[in-house]
Amino acid sequence: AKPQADAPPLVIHAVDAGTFQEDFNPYHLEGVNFGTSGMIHETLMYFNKLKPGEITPWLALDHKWSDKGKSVTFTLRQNVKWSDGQPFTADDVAFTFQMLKKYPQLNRNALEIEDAEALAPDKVRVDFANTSYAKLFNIAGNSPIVPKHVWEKEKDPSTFTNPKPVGTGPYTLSKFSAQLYELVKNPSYWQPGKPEVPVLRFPAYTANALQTALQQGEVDWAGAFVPDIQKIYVQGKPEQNKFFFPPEGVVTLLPNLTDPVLAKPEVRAAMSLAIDRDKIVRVAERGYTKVAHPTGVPMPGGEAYIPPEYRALSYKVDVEKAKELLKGVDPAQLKFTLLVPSPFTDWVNAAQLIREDLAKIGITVETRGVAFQDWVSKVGKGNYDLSIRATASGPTPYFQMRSMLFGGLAEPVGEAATGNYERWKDAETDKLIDAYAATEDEAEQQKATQGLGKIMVEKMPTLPLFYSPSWAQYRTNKYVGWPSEQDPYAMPSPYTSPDAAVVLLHLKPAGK
Amino acid sequence: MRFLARRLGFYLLTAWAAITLNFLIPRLMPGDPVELLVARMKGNVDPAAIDAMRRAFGISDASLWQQYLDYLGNLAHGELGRSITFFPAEVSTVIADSLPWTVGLVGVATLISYLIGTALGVIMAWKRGTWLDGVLPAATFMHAVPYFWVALALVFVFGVTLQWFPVSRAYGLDVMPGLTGEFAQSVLYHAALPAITIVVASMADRILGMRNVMVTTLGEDYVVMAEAKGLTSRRVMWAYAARNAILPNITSFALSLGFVVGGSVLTEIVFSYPGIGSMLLKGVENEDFPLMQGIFLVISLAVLVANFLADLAYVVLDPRTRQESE
Amino acid sequence: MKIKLGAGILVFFALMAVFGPLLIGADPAATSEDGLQGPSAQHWLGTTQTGQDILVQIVYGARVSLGVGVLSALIATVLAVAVGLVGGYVGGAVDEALSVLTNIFLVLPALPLIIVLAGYLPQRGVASVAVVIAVTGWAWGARVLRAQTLSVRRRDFVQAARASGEGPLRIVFYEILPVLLPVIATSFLATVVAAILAEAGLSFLGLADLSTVSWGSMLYFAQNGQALLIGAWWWFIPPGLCIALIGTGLALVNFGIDEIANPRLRTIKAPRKARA
Amino acid sequence: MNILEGRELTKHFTAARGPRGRFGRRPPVRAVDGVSIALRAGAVTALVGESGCGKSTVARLLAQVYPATSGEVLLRGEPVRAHRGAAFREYRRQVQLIFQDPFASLNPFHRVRYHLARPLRLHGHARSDAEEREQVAELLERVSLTPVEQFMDKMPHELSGGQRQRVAIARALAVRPVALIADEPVSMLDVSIRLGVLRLLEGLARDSGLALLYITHDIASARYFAEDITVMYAGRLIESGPSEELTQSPRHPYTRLLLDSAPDPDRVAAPGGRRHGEPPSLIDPPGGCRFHPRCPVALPVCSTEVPGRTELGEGHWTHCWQAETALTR
Amino acid sequence: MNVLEIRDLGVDYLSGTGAVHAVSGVSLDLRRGEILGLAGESGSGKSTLANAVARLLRPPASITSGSVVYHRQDGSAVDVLALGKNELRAFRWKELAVVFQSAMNSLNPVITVGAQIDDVLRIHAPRMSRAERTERSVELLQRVGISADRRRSYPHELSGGMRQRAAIAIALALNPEIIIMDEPTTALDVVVQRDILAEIKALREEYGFAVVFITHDLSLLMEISDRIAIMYAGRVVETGTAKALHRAPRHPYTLGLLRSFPRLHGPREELLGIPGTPPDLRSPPPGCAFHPRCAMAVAECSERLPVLTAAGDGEVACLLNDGRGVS
Ligand SMILES: Nc1ncnc2c1ncn2[C@@H]1O[C@H](COP(=O)(O)OP(=O)(O)OP(=O)(O)O)[C@@H](O)[C@H]1O
Ligand SMILES: Nc1ncnc2c1ncn2[C@@H]1O[C@H](COP(=O)(O)OP(=O)(O)OP(=O)(O)O)[C@@H](O)[C@H]1O
Ligand SMILES: [Mg+2]
Ligand SMILES: [Mg+2]
Repeated sequence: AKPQADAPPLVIHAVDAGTFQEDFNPYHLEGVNFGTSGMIHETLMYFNKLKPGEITPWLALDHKWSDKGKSVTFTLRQNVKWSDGQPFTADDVAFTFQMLKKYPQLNRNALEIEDAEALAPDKVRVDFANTSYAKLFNIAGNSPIVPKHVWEKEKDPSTFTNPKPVGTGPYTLSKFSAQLYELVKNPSYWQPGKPEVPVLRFPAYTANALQTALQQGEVDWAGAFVPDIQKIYVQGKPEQNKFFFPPEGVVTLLPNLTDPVLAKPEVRAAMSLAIDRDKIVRVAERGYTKVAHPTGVPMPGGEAYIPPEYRALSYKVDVEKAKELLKGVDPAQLKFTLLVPSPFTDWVNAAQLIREDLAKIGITVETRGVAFQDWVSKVGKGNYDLSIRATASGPTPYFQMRSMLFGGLAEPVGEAATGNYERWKDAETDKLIDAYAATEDEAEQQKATQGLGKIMVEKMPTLPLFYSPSWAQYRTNKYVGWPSEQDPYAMPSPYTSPDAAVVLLHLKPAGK
Repeated sequence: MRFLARRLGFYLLTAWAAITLNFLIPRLMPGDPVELLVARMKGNVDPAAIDAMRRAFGISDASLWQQYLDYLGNLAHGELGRSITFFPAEVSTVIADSLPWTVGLVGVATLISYLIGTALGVIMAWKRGTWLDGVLPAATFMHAVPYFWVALALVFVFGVTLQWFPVSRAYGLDVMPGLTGEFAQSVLYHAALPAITIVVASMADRILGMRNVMVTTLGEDYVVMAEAKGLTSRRVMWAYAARNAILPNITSFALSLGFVVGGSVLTEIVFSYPGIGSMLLKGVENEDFPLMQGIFLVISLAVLVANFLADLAYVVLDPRTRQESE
Repeated sequence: MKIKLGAGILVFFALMAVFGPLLIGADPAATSEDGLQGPSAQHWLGTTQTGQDILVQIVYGARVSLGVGVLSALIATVLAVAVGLVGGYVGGAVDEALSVLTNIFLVLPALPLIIVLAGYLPQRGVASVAVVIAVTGWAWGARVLRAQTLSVRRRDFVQAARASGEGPLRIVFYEILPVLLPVIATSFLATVVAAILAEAGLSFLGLADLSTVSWGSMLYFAQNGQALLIGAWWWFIPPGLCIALIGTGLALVNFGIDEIANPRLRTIKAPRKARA
Repeated sequence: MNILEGRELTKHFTAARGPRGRFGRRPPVRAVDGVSIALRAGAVTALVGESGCGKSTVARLLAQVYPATSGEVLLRGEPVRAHRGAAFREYRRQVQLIFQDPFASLNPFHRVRYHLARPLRLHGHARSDAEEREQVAELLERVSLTPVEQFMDKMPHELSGGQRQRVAIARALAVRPVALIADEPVSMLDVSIRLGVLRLLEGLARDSGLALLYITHDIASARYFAEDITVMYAGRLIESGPSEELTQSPRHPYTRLLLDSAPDPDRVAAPGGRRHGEPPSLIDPPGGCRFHPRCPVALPVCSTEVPGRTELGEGHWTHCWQAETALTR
Repeated sequence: MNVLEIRDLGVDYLSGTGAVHAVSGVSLDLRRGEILGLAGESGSGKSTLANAVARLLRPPASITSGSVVYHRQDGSAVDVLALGKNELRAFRWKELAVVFQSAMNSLNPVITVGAQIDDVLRIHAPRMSRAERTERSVELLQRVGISADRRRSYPHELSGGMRQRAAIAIALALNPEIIIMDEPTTALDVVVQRDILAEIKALREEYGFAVVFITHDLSLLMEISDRIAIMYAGRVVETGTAKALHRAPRHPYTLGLLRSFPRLHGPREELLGIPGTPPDLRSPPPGCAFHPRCAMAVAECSERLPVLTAAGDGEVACLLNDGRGVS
C-alpha cells in the first residue's frame, strides 16, 4: 500500500496535562509522555487483557522457560531496525534487562533479574532469582526495549529524559513543545505498510479543557471520564462519535476484616444483598460500566477463569434476606464509617447510595470523603471500617485476585499494605495463588483462578461492585478499525500501552 | 536610605521564615508521595520497587537538622530538587516554564486593575452624591465574589455560550512559541478571559480602598485650601487629594498582592492556564513536596519583592519618608 | 441603611443555616434518578447530575460555609487580639518579635499557604479547614489591632488609669479592649468573608472534605460535572451567588461600622440649594 | 516644707522618629536638662514655657511616669527609688497627674462612677459598695459636680469639657494624694470655663494643703493662680520667683520676651516688629545659654558658657549672664 | 467702603438627629483694608461663617438663607453665593484668600512649598512665564521672612512658624482684597505668634487687604484688630471697634469674656468667667441664646430674640437697656 500523503493527523488525548515535560524515558513513571512505550519503544510480546491468554509475538517470536521457571529464553524477530538505522539485536534486550537489574528504581515490575545474556544475535536469556512464570507479562509485555547503542552512553538512565528517542516502534518523535508533541510514522517499521496513520498529535489538555475539546470535536481519540457523554461528546451522532468502556479490574467495597463485626461472613453477605449495584452503576457511574460478576472477574472475556457453576451468577437485591442474616448481630455494632477519596466524585456518589441501601437493613454508615493521599494512607494501613477501592489488573484475572486476596500482602494494621487491604487471611486462598505461580500450563492456571473465584462468591472477603471502566472515546470520521465489543483486539483507551500502538496499527483511513 | 535598609532587613527575615516554613511543613505532616504514586498507577508499579523509588525521589532519613542544612545549601545553589510529579524534571525547570505565564498574566491584570480601580475610586470619592455612588453596591458585591466563580461565569458566557474567547491554555495549539506576531496575538487572545477575571475580581478592593482613603483625604485642610486657591477641579482631585490618598493605599495594595496571587491560582486552574497556580495544584494533588515547596517559595518571594517595590514607590512618592522612618 | 441591608442579608443566611435544614429535613446528599433538571416546581433550583436537590444543598451548605467562616474568624480574631494587644501594650522586644511574626504572615500569600497546608492535612473536616484558614488569616487583624493599641495606649485615659494604680491586665481588658471593639468587630467580619472565600476556594480545588456539602464543594462538583458545558447554570450560579451575597452582607455591615467610626465616609446626598 | 522635689532632673529621649544623624544613629532629644523644682504644701507653683520646652516631661518625671536619665525625685525629702511593686504604688498614691485634654483622659466606655470608684477600691479607701457610693458622691461634690446623683451615671461624652476636667480632677483626688501635677489642665477648655477649673484647683491647694504644680504656657494665668512661677526654656530653667515679682520685674530676657509677646489689650504700644526666630532644636541645642541666638542683649560669653544661678533675693533667681554681670558689677 | 457685606446668613449642618444651626441670621460688614476680629467660644460658628463666605462649605453643611455681597474696587458688586463655577474660581484667591488654623494640615505634604505657590500663579495668571513665577514665589517667601532656598522644601521640613508664614505667602500671591485667617496662630507659641501678628500687620499696611481674623483669644484680637465681632451660638451678638469693646463692652457675654482673661499688668482684678456651657445648636434656648448663662438676664430674655441694633459706634444684640446692652 502506498503511504497516504493526504491522510489526516490523528489528535490523541491520553493523559491530563497542563503542559508536557520533554521526557521520553519509557521507564519513568509519571512525567513520561504517552506513546513512548508501544509507539516508540516496543515490548517483546503483546498481551491482550480483553482476551486473557491471547498473546501476540512482537519483538520476540517465542519464549521458552527453563530451570523451573527461573530462566526464560526469547527468540527475537529478525530484520528489525532502530529508527536511527541500527539493527535491533539480542544485545539490546540483554542491555535493557541488565539496566533494570542495576537501577531498581526503574524496575517498576520488580523483576528479580539475576542476569541477562545475549546467546546469539536473535537469542537472549534472562535469569531470575525465583520462579517467574506468572511474571511473563511483566517481562515480555511490559518492559519496553531500549537501544543499547544510545542508552549505554548515558551515565544515569534513571534521570535520563531521552529527548530524542530512538525506538523500534511504528512512530518517531518529530516535534515537541510544552503544549504539543507530534509523532510521525517510522518509515522503516518492521510491519510493512503500517501504520496507516501518518501523524499523531498529542496536545496538552487538562481534564477540564479536554471536555471542551471533546465537545468541539478537536480530539479524535481520548480516554476520559465525561460526566454527560451524550451531551458533551456524542451530540446525537452515535455512529461517528463512539465510545467503548471495557472493564479493567474491579471496584469493590472493602470491609476491614480486622473489625470483629465485619469479619463475620453473614454481615458481609447481608451488605452484599442490600446494595443495589444496578442503581450505583446507573446513578453514580452514569451507566458507563457494568455491575461486576460476583467473582470479580471481568466479563465478558474472563469466562474461562470463572467456575462453571457460577458463570451465570449475578447480584440480586434482597433486603429481607439480608435482614434475616443480621438477626444474630447486635444492631448497636452495625455502625461504620465509609472512607472515600473525595476527588473521585463517582465513588463519593456511590458511597452515598451504599449508605442509603445499608440503612435499609439497619446498618448505619457515615460516609467520609478524605483527601486522596489520606485515603491511600488510611486504607493502606488498615485504619478504616469500610472503603471503596479498585484493584490492580493484569493480563489475566489472576493478578487481580492475587492483589485482592493474597495473604502475603496482608500487613498488620498500622503498616502500609500494597494489596489485600481488607486483610484476608486464608490458607486455601494462598495455596491457589501459589499453584498458579508455579505452573506454566494455562489450564492449570485457569483452574487455580476458578478456585479463587469460588472463594470470592462464597466467602465474600471483599464485595465487588462494578468494573472499573477503561475510558475510550474515538471518532470514526478520519479513521476506522477501532476495537469494539465485537472485536476487542486491544484495550481501546489511548492511555494503555502498548495496546494503543496495537490499535494504531489496526486503523485505516475512513471512506476507503 | 535607612528606612529602606530596615525594610530590606525585614524582607530578608520574612524570606528566611518562608524558606524555613516551607522546609518544615512537609516534614511535620504525614504522607508519602511514593505510596501515592503507586496508588495512582493502580498496580502498574510493583510494590517491591517502592524503596528504590523512594531513594530516587530523594526522600531521606537523615536528621531534620541535617536535612535543613542540605536544603539551605541546595537553595543557595538555586536547586529546589526534582519534582515527583514530573520526575525527573528539576523543580526549577518546572517553575521556570510556568512562572512567566503567571507573572505575565497576574502582572498585567494587576496593573490594569490597580490603575482602573484607583482611578475609579478617586472619581467616585470626588463625585460623591452623584449616580456614581451606584457603583458602590456593585463594588461591594464584587469584593466578595470568589475569583473562580467569576472565572466560571466568564467561561460560561464568553467561552461556551458566545464562543468569543478560548477558555483554556495559554496560546493556540497550532502556534509554535517564538517571537512572532502570531504567537503574541494568540497569547493575548488566550489571556483575555483570565485577565478579565483577575481585573474584575480584584478591582473592587482597589475601588473601595481608594474611595475610602480619598474621602477622608478630601476632608483634609490642604484639599479645602487647594479648592480655596481656585485651582481646577482636576488639579485638586489628582495633585492634591489623590496624590496623598494613594500613599496609604500603596501598602495595602502591596499586601493585597498576596490575595491576588491566591485568586489567580484559582483562576489559572479554571482556565487550565499553564502557570504556577496549576502547577501548585498538581503538586498538592501528588504530594509532590519539592514542587509545592518550590512554588510556594517562589510565590512568597515574588510577593516579598513586590512589597519591597511598593516600599520603594512609597519612598519616591512621599517626601516625608525620605527623611523620617516608618 | 447599609448596616440594615447588610444585617438583613446576614440574618437571612444565618436563619437559613440554623433552621433551614430543620425545615427542609431532606438529605442534601440524597441522590435521585432525575439528574440535571432545571429549576421546577418540584426542585426549585433544579438538580445536580446525580439528582441531588440544589436548594437543599444550598441550605445545608450555608451551615458549612458560614460555620467555617465564623469558626475560623473566631480563632483568627482571638489570635489577632492576643498578638495585637500584647504586642501593642507590652512593647519592646516582645512587640518587635510579634510584629515581625505578624508581618511575615501578612506578606506570605495566604491562599497558596492554605493550599499547601491543606495539602498536608491529615483530616479535612470542617474544623481543620477552619484552623488552617485561621492560621493564615489572623495577621491583618493583629496588625490593625496593634496599631490601634499603640495609639490607645498613649491616650491619656490609659496613662491616667495607670497613674491611679491599675494593673496591666485590667488596663488591657477594661480600658483598651472596649475601645478596640469596633475595630475588632470589623476585623472579625472581614475575616469571616476571607474565610468563606478561602473555604470555597479550597473545596473548589477538591482540597476540603467533599462528602460534606458546602457551597465550595457544590461548585467543585458542578465544575467536575461540567455544568458549564452542559449549560446547567442552575448548578453553579446559586452557590457562587450565595457566597458573594454573604460577603456583600458582611462587607456592608463593615462599611456601616466604618462609617459610624468615620462619618466622612458616609454616602451623602448633595443637598439642594435651600437658599432664600 | 517641700512635699515633692525634683533635683537636677535630666531626661534624654532616644527618639523613635525624627531625623537621623549621619551615621544613622538617632541623636537623643535633650528634653530636660538639670531641672530642679520644688512643690510646697498648700501652694501652687507654676511652670511656664513655650511649646516643646519640656514642661510635660518635667511633670512626668515628677510623677515617675518614666525614670529620669539623671537626677532624683524626693517625696517629703526622701529620694524615690522604687519603680515597681508596692513601694511604687505607694508613690503613685501620693502624687497624681491631671492631663491636658479632658476629652482624652476619660475612657469613653466607662461611666463617671467607674472612673472615681476604681481608684477608691484600688487604694483601699472604699471597701463596700455603700462606702464607695458615699465617697464618689463626696468627690463629685468637692469638684462641684452637683447634683451628684445626676453626674454619677453619666458617660464622658455626655459631659462638657469643663465637667470632664472636673471628673479627671476628682479621680486624682480619689487617691488622696499629697501632690497634684496639672499639665495644662485648662488649655483645651474654652476661656469662659477655664476660670472655674482653675479656681477649683486653687481651692484644693489652699483648703486641703495639696502641693500643686500648674503647668501652662499662659503666663498671665500663672500670675493669677500661682504663688511662684518658674520659667523654662528649651529644657532648662531660666528664671523663677514669686509670681507678682516675676511678672512685673522679670530679669531674664526670655521672660521679658514672653511677657511682651503675650497678648494684652491694655498694652499701650505694640512691641517692635523685630523677628525672634524659631525655638531651638532640642536635639542639637545651642551651646552656652540656650536662648542666646534669639537674645537681644546677648554677650559673647552667652554662646559659650552656661550661666549659673543668680539669686536675686526673696526666692527670685535666674540663669543669665546679664543678671550675673549686673549683680557682680 | 464695605468690601464685603454679609446679610442674614444662615448655615445648617444636616444630620440624622436634626439640623445644627451653626450660623443663623448673621449680618456683618467688612470694610476695605480693615482687620476685623471674629471671636467667640468654640463651636460658636466662626469657622462656618468664614467657610460660607469663601464658599468652602461641604455637605452636610448647607446655606439656608442670606447673601454675601462682594464689592469690587471699581464699585461693581457680586453675590458670592450666586457665583458660577468659573467665576467662583477666579473670586477665590484673586479676591479672597484663606489661611487656615493648622498650616501643617493646609499645606499639601507631598508638594514643595514653592510649587504650591506656583500652582496658584499658574492657574490664575496664565500669562506669567515660568521664570516670572519662580521670581514671584521667591519674592513672596522673602516677604514673609522665609529665605529663597526654602522654596524647594517640603512642608514637613519647615518649623511650625515657617509653615504658617508659607501659608500666608500663598495667600498673598495674587494680592487679594480679603484674607480670611481662621485661627492662624493658635497652634504656635506666643513669641512666634507675636512675630506673625507683626508680619500680618505690616503686610496689611503694604498691600491694603482686609482681614477677617478668627480666634478664641479676645485679648489678642483687642490688640490687633480694628473692629471686632463677637459670636455666640451662631449669632453675632456684638460688633464694635476694638477700643470700644475693650473699654465698654455692651453685651453681657462680651463682658464675661473680657473678665475671663487674666491680665499681665496692673492690679489683679477679680476674674469672673462665665458659668455654664454653650447651648446645643440643634435646639438653642428660646429668646437670647445666652440667657441661661447670663447673670443680668431678665424674664424677657427667654422670650424674645434680640436683634443686632446700633449702639454707640457699634452694634449689640441685647434686650437690656432698650437694646443698648450693658452700659
Ligand atoms: N516620648 C518621647 N520620645 C521622644 N521625644 C519626646 C518624648 N516626649 C517628649 N519628647 C520631646 O521632648 C521635648 C519636650 O516635650 P514636652 O512634651 O515635655 O514639651 P512641653 O513643654 O510639654 O510642650 P507642649 O507645650 O507642647 O505640651 C519635645 O521636643 C518633644 O518632642
Ligand atoms: N461637619 C459638621 N457636621 C455637623 N455639625 C458641624 C459640622 N462642623 C461643625 N459643626 C457644628 O457647627 C457648629 C459651629 O462650628 P464651627 O466649626 O463653625 O465653630 P467655631 O466657632 O469655628 O469653633 P472653633 O473655635 O472650635 O473652631 C458647632 O456646633 C459644630 O459642632
Ligand atoms: Mg506638654
Ligand atoms: Mg473653627
